Parts: sequence; structure tokens; C-alpha cells
Amino acid sequence: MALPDNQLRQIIEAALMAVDEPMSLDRLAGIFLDHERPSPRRLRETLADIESSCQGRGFQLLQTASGWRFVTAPEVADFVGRLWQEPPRKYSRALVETLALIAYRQPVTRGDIESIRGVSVSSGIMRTLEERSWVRVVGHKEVPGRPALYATTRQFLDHFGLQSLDQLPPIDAIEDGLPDLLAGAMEPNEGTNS
Amino acid sequence: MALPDNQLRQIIEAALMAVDEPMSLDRLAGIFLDHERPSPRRLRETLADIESSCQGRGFQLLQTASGWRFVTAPEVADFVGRLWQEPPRKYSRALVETLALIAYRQPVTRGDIESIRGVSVSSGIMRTLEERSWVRVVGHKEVPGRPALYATTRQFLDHFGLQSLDQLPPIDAIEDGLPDLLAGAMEPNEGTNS
Amino acid sequence: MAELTAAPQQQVELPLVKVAGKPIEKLPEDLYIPPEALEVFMDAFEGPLDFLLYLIRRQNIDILQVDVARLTEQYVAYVEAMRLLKLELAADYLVMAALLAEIKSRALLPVVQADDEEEVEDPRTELLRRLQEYEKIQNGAEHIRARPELGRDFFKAQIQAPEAAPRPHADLPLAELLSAMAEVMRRVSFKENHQVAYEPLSTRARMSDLLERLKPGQFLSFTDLLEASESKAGVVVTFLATLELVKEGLVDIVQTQTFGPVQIGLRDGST
Repeated sequence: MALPDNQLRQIIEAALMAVDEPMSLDRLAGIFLDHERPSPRRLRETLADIESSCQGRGFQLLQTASGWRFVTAPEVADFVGRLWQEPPRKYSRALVETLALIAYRQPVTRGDIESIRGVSVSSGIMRTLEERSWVRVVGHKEVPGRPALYATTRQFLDHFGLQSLDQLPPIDAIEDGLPDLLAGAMEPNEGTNS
Repeated sequence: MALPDNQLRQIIEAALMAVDEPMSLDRLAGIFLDHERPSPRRLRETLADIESSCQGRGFQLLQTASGWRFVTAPEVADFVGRLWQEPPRKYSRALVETLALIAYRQPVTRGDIESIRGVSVSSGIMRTLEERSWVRVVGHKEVPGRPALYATTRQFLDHFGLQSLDQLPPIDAIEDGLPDLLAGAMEPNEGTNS
Repeated sequence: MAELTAAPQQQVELPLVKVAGKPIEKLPEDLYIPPEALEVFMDAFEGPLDFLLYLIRRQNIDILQVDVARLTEQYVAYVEAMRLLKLELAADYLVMAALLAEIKSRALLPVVQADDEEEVEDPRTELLRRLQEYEKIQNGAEHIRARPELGRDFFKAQIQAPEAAPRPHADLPLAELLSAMAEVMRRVSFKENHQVAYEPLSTRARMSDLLERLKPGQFLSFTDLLEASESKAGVVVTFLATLELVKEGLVDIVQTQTFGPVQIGLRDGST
């Protein structure tokens, strides 16, 4: 027996508000007993319905890599941010560039990062990125020393409100491509969006 | 300059959702800079406004001793509560043996069970059996320490689909032909003896 | 009579700087930075590539249009200034200075075709490729910075959750109970030589019933304990259960007068 629309909406909304992390469709479906479980399509419709009901309110539904979660409305972020004594942490250029490099060129080794940025990468930066769970080691390059290969994580996408890496604007526009001679250098980023 | 009603509502709503504890009027007022701060009366009106806007939604505004907070709507609490529900705990071998001994040897003391099983019986097991209403204390043995005498209950019989303890197969039979008995025991309502 | 005087302003005179054998009379016009601030200025860069990109961007031209000779002059001037002021400078900057000087000197030489088919990589091309790649990464970093961020632009909305639903009871089939009993019996017979005697279950169950019905300090007659609905077997079971309870010291049987009613009561711990 299917649940009525308004009850379904209420349940999904309550669950998303009560849980402290994004919820996938599967996890949402898991709330229901077999006989009352809505189809994935009905769940999506309900989520779309909830999303539109947040117009003008203090919260909104955000879909990120891990699923759906409620967040406070960005237009009142300045006010809400005052609730915390400490201002949000500013990230150093080195950290953001390293993060961007891993995001756009993953998987990369620390050596790759250093050769592109032209300076050594401090262990502190890698540690911070790993502690924040934004990057992680996904393997080792089969070259002497077997250096670790880094990639970004789902938490990275979640933190920046992204569903996938595709949502980051491309940095390899075709028109600014170098002549043939340099074509080889453009290839590695093909893998970024897959 | 006072903030417009809808912005004020958005800010208060977002703040209450961002903070994981009840917020007092003072704390809510503290979000605002001096020139934009609403009066306590206006804050209360805004809260009342938010409260009525939660009709039929998955959450509601609740005023507690320490202030206002959002909670999930009580009408969907059962669904959402399933998210934290622990899976059923398997009964340990020790528990099942203890229960079997009480069923066959009742009334027995914990000491009796221990001397038959050759190991001590944890209080946890006795507590679980009592919480489950499968066993209860029916008296005390008049020996030093007056240990409790345990017996099985009506709920125990109901759980296993028995009308009386007589329907449990005699011990000799269990020892000799467990497989046959188990086959019979699979249909508890049939009763072993009837 | 001591008089506090301000220390004389250190006038840093830039000594003659030679680049590629050619003396540089003055620093490039765009180097307005007071020498004391030079270190701070240079610190703002993430290394020689970043610094080169800054110099290129200031000219507002595409990387591919860069005049390497001019770029080299500007770059070397800064590096020399740092060196002469005895300010610490990462070795990377010196390596880059050498590379730039090499590129510049090559540009003056006629192109020599290599004997074999292999192309010799032009260091200028390599440098421009690196600069372009780094510029892309800097753009990428800007894209990430521009993203709305959790904890800055939006915050988790989390409200009080309902109580967890009660933990469901695990299933315990009768088969499992019986196999547990069989297991206990098996262990007991292995462990002990003497046979543990078990009364028929009905007697055991009746013992529990009797204990429950008897209240401390209160005696019931044997007939009170009998159920009218039960057959003769019921009387026997109750009788056996009573005897068993007496044997185990759980109840006392009292007869106040000969042929009087047999009274059964819980054994008082104090007697």
C-alpha cells in the first residue's frame, strides 16, 4: 500500500533534516518497509517537490555527490556565520592550488604537483587536505619509489556543493590550446571528467 | 534600518536550523548588528510566523525551557526513528542454553544452571531473559543467600507456539533423535504431543 | 648626556648588476618596491613559475606572445636585487634564472638541425608549456575558491531527530532452543559420570506453579492446590511436585492435628 504524497513528503523532509549528512536515494528508500517503499522515481519527484517548497525560506535542499541534504539558504549566510566566533578559515594559495591540481589532474603524485607548480609541496598541505578528507591516496604509480597517487574524494565534492567534478568549470578551453607541438601535454586531463 | 519581514524570517529560520540546540531570544537577537536588530516583540512575532509555516511539513518549531529549536514532526517520528534502529541482536549460545535449562529444569536457581552448564551465567543473560518476559522469579530457595528460583512464563510458551511445557519433547528424545524432533519443531503450532 | 637618535636610514644602494655579461644600470621601471618590502613582495609568490606568470600578466599578453628576452631581464633583476640585499631566496629562483638565460642565448643562435630525425625539445617551448599548465591550475584554483563552501556560504541544517525506534527482538526458533538443550545434555554426559535424573516436565512445571501460588507466611491446604478441571493424573503431578519441593527444601508440609488438613507453605528462611 503506497503512502499518500503529503505523508511521503513529510517523512523524506524530516529524515533529511534529522540526519547530519547527505542521504542517497538508497538510504532514503531504506527508511520504508517493503510494502510502503516508494519507487526511485517517486522518491525523486518527492525530492523535487520538497526542493521547490524551499523558495524564500531559510533552508534549501542541496544535491551533492553523496546525496541530498538540507543547508541554510546562502542569501543569509552572513547572518548565520555570525553564530560562530571564528570566521571561516582562509586557505593559503598553496593549499588551494594543490587542491585544484589534484581535482583537475587526478590521479597525480606529489612529484607531478611539484613539477607543475615549480615548488615543493609541504607535507603540511597534504596532511591538511587528507585530514579534511578532501583528497586521498588511490594507488601508487609504478615508477621507482612507487609514489602515492592522489585523487579528490566525495567529501570534497560535498563540501563545495558539487555533484560531480564535471560541475567545476573546465580549465582546458579548446580555443586557447597550444600548437600541435604541445598537444601531448593536453591529454592527461581527458581523464579528469570521466 | 529594520530588515524586511521575509528576510528576518529567513535569517531566524536558518539560524535555528544551523544550530543544533535550542536558541534563546537573546541568542537570536545576538545574530544582528545593532542597527538591524529586531525588538524582542518582533522576534516573537517572527517565531510565531515560522511556527505556523511548518504546518504539514516534516519539522516543527518547538519552544523549550532553553529556547526555540526545530524538531522532526511527531507524526513521522516512527519512520525517521528507523534510521537509528539497531539491527536485532542475535541471542548468544549461553543465553539459549540457559533458557533451555530453565524450561526443562524449572524452578531452578542460577547456581543450578551454572552447575549443569559448568560455567557461570552472566547477569546480562538473566536480565535479557527477564526483559524478554521469557523467565521470571517464582520464589526463593531456602538455602543460605536465598537464591531466586526461575521459571518460564506464559509469554515463553506463546513465543514458541506451545500450549504447555508438556509439549516440549522429553530430554531423552532430544538426546536420541534431535533431527526428527527439529523437523517437528519447525511447525510449533502443531504441538509435539497433541 | 645620551640622546636618543633615530638610526640613520639605511640607504640600500644597488651595486652594479651584470646579467649575461651586460651590466644593468637600473632595475626595471616597474620595480617600485622599496628594498625592505622586497622580501615580503617575493614571499607573495608561490615560486618562480608563479612569479613569471605575474610578470607576464602585467604585460597583459598571452603566454605565447611573451618576449622572452624582456621577461628574462625583469626576472633576473628581481632575483639579483634579492641576492644583493642578502635576502633569502629559494634555489628554484636561481635555477629558473639560469634557464631563462639559456633560452635567451639560444634565441641568438641559428637553429641547427639535429642529425637524426628526433626533434630536440626547445627549452622555450617547454617553459611556455609549463607556464600555460600552471596558469590553468591557477584558474582551477579560482574556480574552487569561487564555489560556495560548507561552513562559509551554507551551513548544515540539522534539527533534533526523533528517538530511535526500539530495537527489534531477534527471532529464536524452537529448533534452536532444543538444539541448545541437546548440546547441554551432551556436555553434561561427557563431563559427569553420574546420571543426572530429570523428572517429567509436567512435575517441574507444576513445581513452578505451586511456588507462584504460595505466598510467604501463608499456608494452603493440599486440596486448594488441586485444579478441579484436572484428571487424576493432575492430582498425582501436584502431589509429586509437592514432594519434590519438600525434598528441595522449598516448602514445608504442616499438619496441626491428626487427620487434619495437610497445609503447605513456603519454607520460612528463619526456621
